[in-house]
Amino acid sequence: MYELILILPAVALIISIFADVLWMSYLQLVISVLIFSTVITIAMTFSNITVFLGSFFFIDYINLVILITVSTLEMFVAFYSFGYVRTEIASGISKRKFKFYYFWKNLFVLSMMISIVSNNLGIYWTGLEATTLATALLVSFNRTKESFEATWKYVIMCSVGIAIGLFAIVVLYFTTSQVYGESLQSLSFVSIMRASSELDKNFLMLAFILALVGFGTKVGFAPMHNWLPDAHSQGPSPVSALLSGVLLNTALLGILRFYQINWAAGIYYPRYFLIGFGFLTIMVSALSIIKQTDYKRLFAFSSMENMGIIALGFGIGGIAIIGSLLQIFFHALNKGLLFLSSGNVLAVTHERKIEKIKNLSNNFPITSLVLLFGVMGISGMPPFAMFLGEIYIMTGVFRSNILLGFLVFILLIFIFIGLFGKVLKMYTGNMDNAERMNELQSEKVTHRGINDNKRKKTEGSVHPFMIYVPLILLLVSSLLLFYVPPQFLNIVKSASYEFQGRIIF
Amino acid sequence: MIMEKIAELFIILILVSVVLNVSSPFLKFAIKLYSFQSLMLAFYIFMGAIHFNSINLYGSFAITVIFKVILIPYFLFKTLKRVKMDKEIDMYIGIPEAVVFAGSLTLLSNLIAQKIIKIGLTFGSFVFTIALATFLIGAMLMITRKTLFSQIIGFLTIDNAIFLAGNSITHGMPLLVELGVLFDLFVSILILSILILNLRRNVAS
Amino acid sequence: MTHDKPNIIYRHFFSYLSILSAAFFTFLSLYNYNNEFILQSSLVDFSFKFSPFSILFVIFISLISIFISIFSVKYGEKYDKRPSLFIYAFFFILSMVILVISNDMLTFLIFWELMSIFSFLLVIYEGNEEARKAGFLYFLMTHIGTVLITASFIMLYLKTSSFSFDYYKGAAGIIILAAAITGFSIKAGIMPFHTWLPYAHPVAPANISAAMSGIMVNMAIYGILKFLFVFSSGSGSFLGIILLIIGALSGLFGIMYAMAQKDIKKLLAFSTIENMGIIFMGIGLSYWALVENFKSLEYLAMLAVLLHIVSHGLSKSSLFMGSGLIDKYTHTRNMEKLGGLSKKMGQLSVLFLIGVMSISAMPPLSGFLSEWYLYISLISSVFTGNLYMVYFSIIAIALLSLTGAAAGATFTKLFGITFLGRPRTENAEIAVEPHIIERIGIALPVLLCIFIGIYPYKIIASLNAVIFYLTGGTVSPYPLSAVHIINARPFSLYLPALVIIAFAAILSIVIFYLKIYSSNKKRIFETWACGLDEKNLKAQYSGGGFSSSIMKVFSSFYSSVSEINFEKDVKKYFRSKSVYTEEINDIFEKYIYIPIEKLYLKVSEIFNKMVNSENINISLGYLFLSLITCFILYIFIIK
Amino acid sequence: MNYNAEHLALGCIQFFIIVLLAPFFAGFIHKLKQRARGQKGINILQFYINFNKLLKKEVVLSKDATLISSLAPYIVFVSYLLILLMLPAFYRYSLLGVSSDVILIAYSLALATFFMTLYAMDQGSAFGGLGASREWFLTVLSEPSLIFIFISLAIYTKQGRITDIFYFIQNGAENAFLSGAHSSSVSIAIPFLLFISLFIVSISENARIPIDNPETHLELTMFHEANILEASGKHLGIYEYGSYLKLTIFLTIMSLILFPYMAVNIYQVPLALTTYFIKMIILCGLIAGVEIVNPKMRVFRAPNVLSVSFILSLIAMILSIRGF
Repeated sequence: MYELILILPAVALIISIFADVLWMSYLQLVISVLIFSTVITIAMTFSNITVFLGSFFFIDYINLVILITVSTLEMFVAFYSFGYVRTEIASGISKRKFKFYYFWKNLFVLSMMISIVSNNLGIYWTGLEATTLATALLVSFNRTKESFEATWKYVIMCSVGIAIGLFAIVVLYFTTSQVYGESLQSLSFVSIMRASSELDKNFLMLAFILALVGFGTKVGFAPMHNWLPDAHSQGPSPVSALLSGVLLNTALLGILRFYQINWAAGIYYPRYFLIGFGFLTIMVSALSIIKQTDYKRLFAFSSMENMGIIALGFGIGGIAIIGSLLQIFFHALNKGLLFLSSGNVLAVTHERKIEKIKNLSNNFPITSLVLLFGVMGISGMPPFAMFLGEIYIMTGVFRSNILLGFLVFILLIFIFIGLFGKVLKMYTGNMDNAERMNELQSEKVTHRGINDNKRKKTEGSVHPFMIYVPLILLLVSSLLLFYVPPQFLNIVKSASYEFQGRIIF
Repeated sequence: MIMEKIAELFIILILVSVVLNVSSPFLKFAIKLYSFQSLMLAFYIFMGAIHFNSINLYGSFAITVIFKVILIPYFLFKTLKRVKMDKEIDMYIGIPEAVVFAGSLTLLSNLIAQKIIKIGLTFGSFVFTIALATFLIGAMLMITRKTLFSQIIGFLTIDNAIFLAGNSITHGMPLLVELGVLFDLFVSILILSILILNLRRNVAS
Repeated sequence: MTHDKPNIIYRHFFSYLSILSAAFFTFLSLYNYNNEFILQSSLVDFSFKFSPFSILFVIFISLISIFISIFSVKYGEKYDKRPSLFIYAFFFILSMVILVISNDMLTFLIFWELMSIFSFLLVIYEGNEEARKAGFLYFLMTHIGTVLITASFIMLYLKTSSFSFDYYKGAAGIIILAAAITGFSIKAGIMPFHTWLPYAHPVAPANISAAMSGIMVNMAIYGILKFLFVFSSGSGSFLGIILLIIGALSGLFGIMYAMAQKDIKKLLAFSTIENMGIIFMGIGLSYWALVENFKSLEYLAMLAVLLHIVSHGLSKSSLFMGSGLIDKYTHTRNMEKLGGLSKKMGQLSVLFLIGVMSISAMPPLSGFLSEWYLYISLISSVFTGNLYMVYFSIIAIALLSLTGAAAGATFTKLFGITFLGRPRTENAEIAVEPHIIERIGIALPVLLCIFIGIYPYKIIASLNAVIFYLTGGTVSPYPLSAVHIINARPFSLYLPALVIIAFAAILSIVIFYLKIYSSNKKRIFETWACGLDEKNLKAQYSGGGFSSSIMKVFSSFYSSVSEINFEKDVKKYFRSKSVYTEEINDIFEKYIYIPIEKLYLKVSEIFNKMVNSENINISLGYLFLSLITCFILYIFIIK
Repeated sequence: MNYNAEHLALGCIQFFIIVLLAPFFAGFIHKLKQRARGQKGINILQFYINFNKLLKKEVVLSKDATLISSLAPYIVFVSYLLILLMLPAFYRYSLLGVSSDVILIAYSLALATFFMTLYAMDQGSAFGGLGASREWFLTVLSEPSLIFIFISLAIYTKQGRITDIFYFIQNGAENAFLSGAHSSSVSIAIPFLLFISLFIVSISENARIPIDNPETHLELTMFHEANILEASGKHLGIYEYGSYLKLTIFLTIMSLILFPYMAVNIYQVPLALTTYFIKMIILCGLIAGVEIVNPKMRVFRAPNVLSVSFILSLIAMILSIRGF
């Protein structure tokens, strides 16, 4: 049963080498749904931490939360991709390119799955580096100068970061090998947790710090975040959704593992590092978001901010951990819908600049509404699920320090200003009469060309899947506020217990 | 004991190669130096393998030689040939300053290493200092040099530093993990090479 | 044309649905007095409670939204092209009704935000640049407010570890109260936070402006009352004084700016600020009395607050609806272009006049009643002899009296320039009497204004239940006596019914007498204009001219930029044309908001250059820098 | 306060006497002024004659006039009458004394202003708008003072109704001066301050000379007259009569602040009436005197004077708080 989590993406990967793109898109739907249902089945029947595939992999509560997140978003993205591929091929992009798209995407998902469920930290590292490599070519999918530059930055920075992460693992290995000797067991997370009290505290702390900076680069903590907005904005929209929604969480998982080990060993300093980086990330995001001119970059900054909040929540502890775990899931859904719906706009207009896009409310009635509501949701407004996560985290923050709470709120308002103001600019903007007259005149001149453009630049020209998948995501996100499935809630609660070291491995 | 002393020689050579790398603006030379540096690393691992008589380290030696000494430099050379670059031209600081800076970084890392690593913990007496110095110098290379290639070199230097540190305090990671790590490294170099080619093409056109 | 058919259905369906659901909630609340409903969910429970306080607001919201919905059945035909208006409006009203019955913090916040979101969508309904700016400012401010409210709720939760309002009684300390009140005052449009209001209310369609100004701002008052009188731990009487003074200043400020406006809806929006200020004065007074334990003053001020909420809601919504009709039938909201509408829209003008009289607190109407109670409470607070309060309430009386007089001037200007005189431009010429349904929509609240003003005993008796819920005491509904604070003896009396009977009696006697004893001949002739045959319709006194003399005296309130541009011409001695432009700037906007915005932009620009560099070397530099920093911290920690 | 037939009857008589006397006071002031200027002066009953004559004349309505034009004169007139119903002059129980709240009186005055200015704007004449604007300009400045004066009185006496206020002052004065009892709540200074303040307000409210000139129809100087420029016939008549009533209201309040003497039963009425009449004559003389010695001032100097009145009433209020 558990093996299916890895087998299914692997199967998809292998098939995607051979299959035709259109066939692949159908198959991808099936496999994504299968993965999702596997994960759901696991979640429904999950009772305690289980090791599988020769103790290389395991599932505990924390990675189950992330697993659920990944599989859910992956399913939606698969559905979206179904429409995306068709729309893009219709607009004249070669099928061969999309064959690569499916190949790399499946590789990405597979390596992400491997990372998430790995028990062995070395395997975790390998998987995480593999996600960088798999997504590298997806980020440069458009083959423009900007996308290559973004990819370069992405690969270099993340490789360096993950190399530092490797050093963290080496240090940890050195520490644990004094208990277990030089064997694979010394890297096994479950074993490390069992032996946590016997480990050298200074080295554990060192390992955490290296992991924080190293994997933190991949999470997008400020000031190591610089690759993130570029990379997330350049890829195809479904990939951006996955990058922002789940890959960041996968990298965060690494930090959390080190944190857990430290916590179990009785070292409590790491929480201040998490709080510090979380706060710094929120601040950097808050102060830079207003100056962004590209809407996908805007959302990338928002991802950063949310990772900051999540880290802050984990650092604060207590009730905030539940909030952070919920936030991981909700943020993935919400960010997914933002990237997907903005993907529709991008697919039709081929324009990334905010000021060039206007009057979405007329041309893209559903998409624009989803976009607007999505931005509200991502700012933590009530009728959407992220409100729950945010309120839990903020409750924790207020419990620890009222001043910090207000400070974070102020920063969140800044983010709201940037994010919402810009999206609103795209949403509104009826043409004035003068402009309309100009347009009419220019229409006379190049009658045909304009007409073609006019026909294309509305929502109607994209595949219906692309319109309705974000909408459904939005509805799901809104519904989750009112009803979080109890089983999921139990997992989240157990995960928070596990995180606080209250579950014995 | 003898093995340890010989190992120290190799370590010193790693540092020398890194400093040479800082002092030279030529890319071909830098790749050669990297290959040499990796070889020294491999020898160091080999010495460790003999000393501890660990099969794990033998394996580690083998894959290090394969990947780091042969495959990666080979691909880098190939890419360099296709990109037709032979000299580093853009640097934020001049070479003499960079060398002096590298020296002071070594001093700094000696200071730090003595704070955290107890004597006798590592295989070879000042391995950790050298590893840290290599790491910092690699970082310096990445920060100060604008050309894409030297960033790769810097990254690889950092990677070597981490390998060195890893092998100095532990007796090598489990082979499986090491294989994964090196394979990832190799693929990332491949991808970076592809990117360099693409960027070159884009800039040229 | 075939396209329009389903849209009409939207309009009718959602208008009737609003009416029905409002009526439904009214009956639901009346039949479930003090009942509690809990909808259980997995993580949080959603609970609703029909306390007397909630019921008052349910009825208030339902009533006004019924009027507005009746009005928009016909008025909305203008917006048939995009029927989203009606859908949003329905949800807007619904969320407000549910907001006031919600009994736990999450439900409250959810519906609070839903209300904001739908009103925001309605503000940007027109979709042009003006609407976007207004909508963004509105949503930003309201978001800040929500954040503050959320913060205060979180702090309450930390204190009581419960989400339910039932546990919050007496739990809120000063910080919580301050945060909550600041948050709610943003929504209410109180003075330093009012900037959004004059932009957002005018750009929305008129029925929405009516709902926003008549109902939505009062939701903030609901929240404040809930915090101050239910959740408060009863400390910090200075909060009451602050509210009193802020309210008084806000009242004066609002009406002074209202006077300067040309746009009818903008004028009304500023008047909303004024009235919120007046309500705040009452709240502050009542809270102060609560803390200082002057019971009867507390009840009295609370009655003033509640009455003013009702009366302002009724008259302001009717006025906004009226302004919508003016806009609809003349295609302009600029009063300088109007005039003489009274002839074209006779019935509307009468309704509008009564609304105007009520809002400027002219005696027999409901506006005067609430203002009278406020005056009486202010005088009573002087009787308490509290050293600080005496001086602050004197200041408040001074400001309130100035506000009242200025309100008279403002609304004389509004009515006189718009409805009286002769049409200034073609816009005013084309006006016709609005449709009967539209007139009914306005007439109902206006009639209620008159009814409350003349026969308030019933409503005060009902409000007593709310006053009892909030403060634990009641005010005697009859006679309408204000109670002396110290020795509990009535010191003043206002009998509206008696006064109005006397008024009517004398009026009829006078008219009857003059009918008999004087000439009843009438002659219709031109208006006298110094013997000149005045053809230029613009020669009438303009709205700007009307208010300019008062504005000149109070010039320190405004930051006005006026200039006269003379057309440069070749003829040296004859100027052909000169253009006078005047711009009234909000001083808060000019000296607080815009500098803050500039500062923020500047800081983020510098920051952006520093941190988000395109350069990969610098990015890597940051990476290593943070590594080294963490490392150094680590070394310090392990020491 | 229980009313019996005597109260009602005397209240009625009081009301009618004041209403009937109103044009006389106005005429008296006018006559005094003319005499002081060396003119022969009008008949002292001239304003009654004018009123009667105006009632006989036809009403000329502008063709742009609306319902407001035919309604406003009555409402203005009746508002003043309503105030007079509440106001005691020489008898303690006015007819509507039970509801004679000071705020109500102030706002009834505002109601009259409101309708008068609407009337002015109704016909679309440029003068009307000008008059309305100036009228509100003055009202905005003087209304706070008026309310302040009233509230000072209320605070000074701890009463809210104007009948009670003056009865309290009268009682206090009687106690203090006749029986010599010591009373901290009685003061001469406070009523005196309020008197001065109210005097300034009444000059402004009644369109008297330093602020406005009631006799002129020069468009640049008109305040009050510009409002009723379009009125004719009986409308003008009741407007004029209304302005006499307003003057009387203010003079009565002034007379009561400074020297309250109100009859409490039917036997004191003759004396009280005489006293009232004498007080009013003196006040008329005072107003005439002020009008004679002062020139009309610039419009924008009005705030200077009115702010004095405002501050005086503020001082009075603060002083009266001392009593608690």
